[in-house]
Amino acid sequence: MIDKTVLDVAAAVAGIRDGATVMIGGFGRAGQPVELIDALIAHGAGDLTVVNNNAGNGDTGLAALLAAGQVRKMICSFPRQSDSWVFDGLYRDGKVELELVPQGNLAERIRAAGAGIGGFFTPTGFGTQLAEGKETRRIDGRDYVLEYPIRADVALISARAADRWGNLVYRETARNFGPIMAAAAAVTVAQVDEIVPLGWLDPEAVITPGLYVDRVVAVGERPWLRDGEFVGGVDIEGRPLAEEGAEQ
Amino acid sequence: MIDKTVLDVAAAVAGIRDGATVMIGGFGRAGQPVELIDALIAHGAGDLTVVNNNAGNGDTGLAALLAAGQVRKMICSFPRQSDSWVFDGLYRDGKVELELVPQGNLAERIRAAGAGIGGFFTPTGFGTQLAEGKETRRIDGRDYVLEYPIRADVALISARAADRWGNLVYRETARNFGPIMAAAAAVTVAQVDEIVPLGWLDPEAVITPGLYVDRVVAVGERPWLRDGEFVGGVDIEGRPLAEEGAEQ
Amino acid sequence: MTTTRISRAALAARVASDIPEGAVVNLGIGAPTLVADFLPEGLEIVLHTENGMLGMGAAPARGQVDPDLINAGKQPVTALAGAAYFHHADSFAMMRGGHLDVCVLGAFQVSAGGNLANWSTGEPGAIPAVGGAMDLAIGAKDVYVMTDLLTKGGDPKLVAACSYPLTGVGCVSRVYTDHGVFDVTPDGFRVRELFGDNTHAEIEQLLGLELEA
Amino acid sequence: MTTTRISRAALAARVASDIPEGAVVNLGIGAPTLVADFLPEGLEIVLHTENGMLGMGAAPARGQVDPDLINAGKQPVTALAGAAYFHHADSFAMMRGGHLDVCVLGAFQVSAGGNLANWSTGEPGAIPAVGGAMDLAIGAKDVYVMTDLLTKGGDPKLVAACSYPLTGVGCVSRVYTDHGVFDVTPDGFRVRELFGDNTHAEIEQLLGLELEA
Repeated sequence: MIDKTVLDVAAAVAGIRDGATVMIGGFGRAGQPVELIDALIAHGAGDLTVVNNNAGNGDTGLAALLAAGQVRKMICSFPRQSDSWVFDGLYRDGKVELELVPQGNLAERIRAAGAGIGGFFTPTGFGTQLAEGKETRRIDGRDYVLEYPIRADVALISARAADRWGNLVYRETARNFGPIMAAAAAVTVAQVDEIVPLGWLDPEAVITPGLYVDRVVAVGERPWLRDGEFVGGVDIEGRPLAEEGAEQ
Repeated sequence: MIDKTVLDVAAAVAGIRDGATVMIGGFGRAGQPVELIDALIAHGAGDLTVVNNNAGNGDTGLAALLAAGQVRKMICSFPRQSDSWVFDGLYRDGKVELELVPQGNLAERIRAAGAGIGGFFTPTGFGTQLAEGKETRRIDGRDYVLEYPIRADVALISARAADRWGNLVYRETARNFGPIMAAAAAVTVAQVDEIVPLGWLDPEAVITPGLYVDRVVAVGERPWLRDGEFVGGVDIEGRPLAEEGAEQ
Repeated sequence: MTTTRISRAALAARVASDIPEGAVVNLGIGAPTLVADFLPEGLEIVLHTENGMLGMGAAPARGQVDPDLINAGKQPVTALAGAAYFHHADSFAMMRGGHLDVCVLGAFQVSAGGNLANWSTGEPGAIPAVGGAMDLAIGAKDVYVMTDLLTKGGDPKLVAACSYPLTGVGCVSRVYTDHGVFDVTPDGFRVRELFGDNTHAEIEQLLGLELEA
Repeated sequence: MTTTRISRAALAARVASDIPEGAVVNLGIGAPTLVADFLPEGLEIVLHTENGMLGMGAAPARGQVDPDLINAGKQPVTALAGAAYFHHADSFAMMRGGHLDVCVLGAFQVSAGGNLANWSTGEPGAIPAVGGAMDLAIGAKDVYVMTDLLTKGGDPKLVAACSYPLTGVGCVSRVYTDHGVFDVTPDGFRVRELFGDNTHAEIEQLLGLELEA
């Protein structure tokens, strides 16, 4: 029997080594595998290269991993945000490297890694600082930059549900980088709200087929859902709303 | 109001010009937009370049379009089949050109056209006749061939259902080339079993978002379905099974 | 010289009035997001957000905020009937492949050749962040810029050549400013519309640039 | 010289016995399709068909044939619990990206360097057709070839260098033949197993090739 289920997040992140390249799903907080990141902090692997769209928000999740000093380099498109103080401080102190990649090139380079493409010509970034030193070519009258795949040792992603084969379904815009990171890493670990029996996921609607997934771990339902249905009652960070009377 | 619905297949294929490049969905018979092809035959545009995985089966669909003498060139991966006699005859008589493309490169070149990629390095075909004369490159120890996008003036595809925005859902392996062809053509026409009210398609399970689709036409349910459920009772070509007693 | 300047909201309304029914539109982070509030009621316009959705709706009511459903600015949004979700590579393929009709972006500078600078002022020590700006810049049939004509310090934002780092080359089709609307043509900026009593000569003087009529 | 040859079915069973539980496997058109009939019952092995499905099941009963649900050979199949559908670009990305564990393919010739020729005999006038052969050849961690050792005319199919047009370069990891099983190594073919009383020397003589022990 194929069973990619692991019992807890510690088992899910076991074996991640110092110096590894780790893709972490999510766009801002949506789809960020916070429980897996917490487990990676507890696990302690350091000198990591982390691939994510951003560089952490507030003090939790990816920001906490950065604060723990485990990250040597970030590959991302948009590190600087109103709440990226952890990264900002480390960067200004020279304690973390940054490779800045336009968001669509980041996505396509990750996709290329999973799809066995050795390189591709993209129009994005042509003529800008972010393409300096890169090979360019004019094809059919349009200018392109040659970009290469970004691969990873491990991908940590978040999805709504899985089955024991590792098939995944996502929810709304929390899908974002999950499917392409799952395909681009040697080992892919998915945290999900729930693991359902094999055959419960609609094969027309499986977004990440199980062959891309190595381990799945159930971490419980998000606070804004009940039995898979949206019930709300939280703020954008997922924290329960204060009582109406207490609101400022 | 956005309404991409057209009333009949004649309206769906209106405007296709002599000399056009036409992508036609389907893998063998599965997902082949037979009603649209019939309309294209009636429409009469000739000197066409047709992109399809195959080159027609039996005497219907793409084979009938070939038989009608409307196709100047086929771009495909697998023209020769047990029931490809129409293409076979035309090819041997020098009446149709053939550009043979490995199936995965065909799919990726179509995908590249829709995705704004100017070219890509693929390992498939390296060192073979089908890569002769093409640029090659060794990247990270693996050999690749540079391939370019395949675009089309029109894509004719088949899906199970649509809404008036042109969102599409497919059925099983009839999905095949539909989603990538929809994105690679200037004008995309989809035939569907049914057009459902806006909002009925699950946004998590829409495979082709409506922005890729220009016209949708309902052609009625496939004979092996009833109200969207599989009921069977047909052979692989979709023809009703003979009575048990009549079987040879 | 006193010139007419319209408000940010009026400018958003002006941009919105040029977007036809059925258009697929991406509104950049910041001021362009305002355009959504002025899209004509009753017209169906499909909003794309590059983090993986078509058919984006308005902000949700308090209590209905869904952390899984956000826009590119990471603000909560809703989904309209007809919406679809997709992953990041598919989302940017839509842009890069030219399937969006209109992107509306902010700018530090736009050049007469249609170059856009909107991601970095090149300040030493600043933390660079580009996000989807470079993809958006080349990612629509029409790229509209929405900006003030001048910086707060009075420097022109429509320039002969950008001094800030570029976001994209030759990508801007039209610039909506607080003073007027300008098309980017092979011959440089062409005045499309001037607000209030603004004259061609006044705007040329403010910019230090010749403008096509 | 009389050598032991096992049947096509026995060979399919021999291949099947080397496929571990959990493997993701693509079985090529023709003889390799037979392997599915010999996969051990009770073991979960995930079959990929390049026309857009993982978790392919056996042929359906008469009356249950679904024209939308076919394999790469365009034969009717079924879907197992745990199946998933995807489009052609995604399907071939899986292969090219190295996500399949095993592909089993037929061959006209395999060279000692692991080159595969299985799509064209190069006959003048023949209609060429390649399908997914070149993608499959480079599309799995292990590419197994399943073939007779000799053609019907008695010519070796394991050769020093392919004379037929290549499908892929250096891609084959192992060859299962009716006479025995051979690994492709940096030093050429290595005998892994010989069926019946077949000897190393006999096979070398049949092939006119030196084989590693």
